[in-house]
Amino acid sequence: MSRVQIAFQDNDESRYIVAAIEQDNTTAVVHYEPAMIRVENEGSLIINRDTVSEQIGMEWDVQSLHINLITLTGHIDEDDDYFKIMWNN
Amino acid sequence: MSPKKLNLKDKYKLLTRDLDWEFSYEDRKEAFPYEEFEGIKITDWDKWEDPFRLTMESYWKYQAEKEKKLYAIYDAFAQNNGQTNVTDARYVNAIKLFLTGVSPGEHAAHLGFAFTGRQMGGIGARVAAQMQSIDELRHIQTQIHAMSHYNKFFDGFDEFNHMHDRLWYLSVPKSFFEDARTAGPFEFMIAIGFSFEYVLTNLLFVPFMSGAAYNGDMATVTFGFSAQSDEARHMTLGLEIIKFILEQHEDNLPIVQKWLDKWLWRGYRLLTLVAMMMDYMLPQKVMSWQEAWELYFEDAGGSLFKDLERYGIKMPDYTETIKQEKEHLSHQAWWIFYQYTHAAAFHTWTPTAEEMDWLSEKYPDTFDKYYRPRWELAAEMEAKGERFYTTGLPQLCQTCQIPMAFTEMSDPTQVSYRESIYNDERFHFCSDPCKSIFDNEPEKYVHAWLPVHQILQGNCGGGGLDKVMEYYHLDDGVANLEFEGSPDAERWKEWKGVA
Amino acid sequence: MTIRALRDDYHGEFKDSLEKFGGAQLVYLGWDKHQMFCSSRAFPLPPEMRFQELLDNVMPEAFGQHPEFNQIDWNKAQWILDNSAFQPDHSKSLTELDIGHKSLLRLVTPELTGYKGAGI
Amino acid sequence: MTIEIKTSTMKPIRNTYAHIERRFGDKPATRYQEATYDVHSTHNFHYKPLWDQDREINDPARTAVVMGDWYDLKDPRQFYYGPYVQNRSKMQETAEGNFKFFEKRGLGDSIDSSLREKIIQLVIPMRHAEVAANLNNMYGTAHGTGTAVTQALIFEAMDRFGNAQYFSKIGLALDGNTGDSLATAKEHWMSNPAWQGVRAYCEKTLTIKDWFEAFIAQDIVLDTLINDLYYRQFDEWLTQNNGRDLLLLMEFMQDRAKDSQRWSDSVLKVVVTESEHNSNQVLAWISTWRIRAQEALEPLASALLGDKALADAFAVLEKRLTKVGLNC
Repeated sequence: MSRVQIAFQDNDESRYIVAAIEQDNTTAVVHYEPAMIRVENEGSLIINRDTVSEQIGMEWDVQSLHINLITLTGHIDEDDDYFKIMWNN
Repeated sequence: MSPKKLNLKDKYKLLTRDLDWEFSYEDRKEAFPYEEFEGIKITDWDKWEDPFRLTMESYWKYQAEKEKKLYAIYDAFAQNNGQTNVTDARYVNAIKLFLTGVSPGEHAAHLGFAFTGRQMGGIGARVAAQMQSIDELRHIQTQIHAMSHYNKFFDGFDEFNHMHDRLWYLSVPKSFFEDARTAGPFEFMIAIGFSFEYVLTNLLFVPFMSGAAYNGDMATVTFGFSAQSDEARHMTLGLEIIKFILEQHEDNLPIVQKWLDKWLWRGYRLLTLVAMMMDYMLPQKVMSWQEAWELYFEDAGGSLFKDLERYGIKMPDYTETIKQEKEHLSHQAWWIFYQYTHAAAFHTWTPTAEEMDWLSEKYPDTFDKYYRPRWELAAEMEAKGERFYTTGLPQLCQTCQIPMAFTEMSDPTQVSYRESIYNDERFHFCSDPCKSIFDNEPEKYVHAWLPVHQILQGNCGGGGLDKVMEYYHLDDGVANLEFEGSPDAERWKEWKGVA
Repeated sequence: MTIRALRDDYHGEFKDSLEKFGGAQLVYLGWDKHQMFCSSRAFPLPPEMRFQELLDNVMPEAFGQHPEFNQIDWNKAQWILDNSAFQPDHSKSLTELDIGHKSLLRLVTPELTGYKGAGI
Repeated sequence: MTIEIKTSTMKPIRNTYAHIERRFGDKPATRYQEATYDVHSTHNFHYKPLWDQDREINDPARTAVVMGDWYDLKDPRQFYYGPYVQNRSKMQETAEGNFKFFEKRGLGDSIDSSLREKIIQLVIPMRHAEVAANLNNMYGTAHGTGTAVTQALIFEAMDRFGNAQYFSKIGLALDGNTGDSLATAKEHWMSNPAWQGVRAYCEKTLTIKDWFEAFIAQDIVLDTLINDLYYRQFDEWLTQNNGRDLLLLMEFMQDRAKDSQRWSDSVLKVVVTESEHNSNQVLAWISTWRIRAQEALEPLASALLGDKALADAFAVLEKRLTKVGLNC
C-alpha cells in the first residue's frame, strides 16, 4: 500500500481536525513541522464530520476543511459527512 | 411538504453538470474549436468525475475567510516592520527570486486555466479549471501584496514585472508557462494541471514556505500556506484530468505519455531554482534539495505512478538521471548565479564554513569532491579583492534556456552537450530530455526567445552590457552583485546596530 | 516530427538564424573540465576571422580569468568541434575550417586538471 | 549582535513598485494598483500558439478595438481578488439567509401553481443562459489584454456561474429538492418557442472570435435587456402578483447586476471615447447584436411580461448607450 498524506496549517482549528483524524485512523502518523501539521497513513485516510463536530463541540462543515488545508496526496472522495483520500494500490 | 435532503454529490450535479445543453443552432465545434487538433479523443464528457464540489457560494465564503485572515497578517507585518525579523538579509534574496521568477507564472497559469476553462467541452472540467484560474489570479495578487512591504526596504523587487519579460534567467519560467499556454487545452491541463500542480508544486511551495517559517518571514509563510490550500484543490483537478483522458480512449495513452515525459522534465528543470534556494539561499536551512526530492517526488510521486500504471502510464525513463542529479543540481545552479550575479536582480555569496559543513553532511558523495573546491576558489579570489564575476554570455539550452552548466552523471566534471540539426541549423541542449522535447516539435522550439542570442542580435537595448542593464532596468551596484557590501547588507547592519 | 497544430502549415520562425547577427556568426566556446566557468559561452565572430586571431583575441576574453589559462600550450591543445575531434589550421578562417553558425568549439587540455585537480 | 531595532532608521527606500511609480508617481500605492497594473506580460514571447499561429500568446490584436493603454479600463469598484470574494461572500450570506428563510417558512407552498409553473417555464431556464454569460466573460479573460479588464471579466464570469446556480436553487426551492423543476425548465430551454431565440443568441455568441465583440453582445446588449426584463419589470410584476416571496430568491442576481453594470458602463465608455475607430467598431457590433436580440427576446418578453415589455427594455438600452456617447 502507498502512503497518503494531508497537511494543515498549524492553528487551533486544525488541532481539532487532527485529533479527529487520529481518533478515526488509528495507524495515522502525525508530524509537527514548522507552521504545519502533516498526517500520513497507509492506503487511505478519512475525516468524519461527526468526529470533528464532536471534537469542536459544534456543527462542522466538511468543506470548511479548505480553509486550513495545505496539501494532500491521493484520490479524493468527498461528501456531506466525510472527506476521504486514498490510493488504489 | 418537507424538502428532500440532497447530499453534496447530487446537489453539485444539479447545480453544475446539468447546466450544459446540446446545441441546435450552431455547430458546437465552432464554440469549442480547439478540442480536437491535439488528437485527444473524448467520447463522453459525462464520465467526468468532479474532483471537488464547491459551489460558487461556498467558494466565495471560504475564500473570503482565507483572504481576511491573510490580509490581517499582511497589515500586522507591515505595521510591525516584520522585515526586520528575518534571520538575515541574505534570506530576502530567496523571495526576490520568488516574486520575479514564480509569481508571474501564477498569472500565466491564471490565463492558461481561463483558456481551458473556456475551451473544454465538458462543463464539469471547465468549471474546475475556471476556479483554478481565479485562484491563480489570487496567488499572483497576494504575492505582489506580500512582497510590497519588502519592496519598500530591499532592492531587487521593484522592477519584477518589467524584468520578467526581459531578464535572461527569467526566460526559464516564462518560456515554461508560455510553452504550456501555446499548446492546446489538453496539453495545458496535463502540463500545468497535472505535471506541475500535482507532481511538482509541493516541491516548489512547501520548501519555500517552510523556509520562510524557519527564517522568520511571516508574510511569505502566510501567503504560501494560504495559496497551498487552493493548491490542494488544483492537485485534485490535475489527477482527475489525467485519469479522465486516459479512460476516454486508448489512443490517448501515447499522447499523454509523451506530454508527461515532456512536462515532468520541463518542470523539474524549472525547479532548479528551488534547489539552489533550499541549499544555498536560506540562512536557516529546512531540508536539503535531495531530501525534499525524495520526500515529495520519489515517495509521493512513486505512489502516484504506481496508481497510473493501470492505464499503461510509465514513469519517464529519465527519472534515473534525476535521481543522480539530485546530488549535483543545487551546487551547479548556485555556481551559475554566483558568477553571473552582476546581471541578476538578487545578490549571491559564497557559503560560510558552517554552511559548507552542512552541505558536506547532506551531500557526502558529491559536495567535498566536486563543489567545495569551487567555493574555496571563489573565496580565495574574493580575499584577493577579485570577487569572481565571469565575463561574456553563457550558451543556453534551446529548450529549458538554462546555461549549459549541467554535467554528465557518469562524469560530473564533464558538461553534458547534446545537439540536433534541424533545417540546416544547429541547436544545443543540456540533456537528452531537452533534446527530445525539441526533436518532437522543432517548429515550436526554433521560435524560442533565447535571451543571450537576443542580446547578441542587439535586441536588448543594443550595444554593450551597460545598454543591456538599462534594458533590464537593473542599476549596477544596487540590486545586483555580491551580497557583502550591497545596499541591502548595509541597511540591514544599520537596523541591527552592527558596524 | 510532425507537430499537431490547428493548422497544418504551422511553423515557427528561426529566431537565431545567421542573417540576424549583423554579419557575425555565433560560436560557442567551452573549456572541458574547467568548470570555473559554469558553462560554455556564446561569441559573435566574423566568419572570416582566422583561427589564430581567435586564439589571440577571443580566448583570453573567454578563459583568461582562470588561474591555469597562462599555462595552456596552444600547440598541444586539443579541440572538439561539434562533437568531433578537430585539428585546426591556425591560419585559416572560421568558414574555411567549417566552424559554422552556432558551432560548439571545445578546448581540451588533458595536462591541466583544473583548480585543485578537481576539474574546476 | 544586538537585536534592538532603531526605529528612526526604518525609513522605506521606495514607496511602491517601479511600474506603479511610473504611472502614479512616487507615493504609497493602493492594493488595487499594485495588484492590477502592468501584470500582463507584454514583450518577448517564446512560441507561436498551436491554435493561433498568426498571433502572440498575449496579443492585443485579438480584438478589433484598439487602446493606447489597456489599463485605462479601470474597474470603478476597484475589485482585485480579495475585495471581490469578500464582497460576494457578504452578498451570498444574505442570499443564503433568504433561501433558508424561504425554505424554513415553507414559502414555496404558498405560491400558487400557475405562478410556480410560470417560474419554472420562464425564469429557471435562465440557468442555462447564464452559462453562456459565464463562457463569454471567460473568453475575454483568456484573450483580453491588461489585467484591469481581464480580472474584471473573470469576476463577471464567476458571478454568472453563481447566478446559474442561484437560478437552479430557486428551482430546488420550488420542487422540494427533487430536481424535477430543473428537468422541466431544461425542456423549456430546449424546445419551448419562448426560449429558442435566446438560446440561439447564446449559442451564436459562443462562436464569436473577437473577445470585445463577445463583451458587447453579452454584457452590453443582452444583459441590459435581460436585467431590465427580469430584475426591474418582472420584479414589479411579482410584487403585484402575489410573488413577493420569490423576490427574496432573486435579490442576489438583482444586486449583482447593478454592481456589474457600473463596471461594464465604464469599460464601454472608455473604449468608445478612446477613438472614432473604436466607437464605429462598437456601434457596428451593437447594431448587429441588437437586431438579433430583438428577435431573440420578443417571444420570451411577451410570455413573461406582455407585449410592451421588450420596447421598455430597449429604451433602457438606448439610454445606457446614449449615456456613454453612443447614438444608435
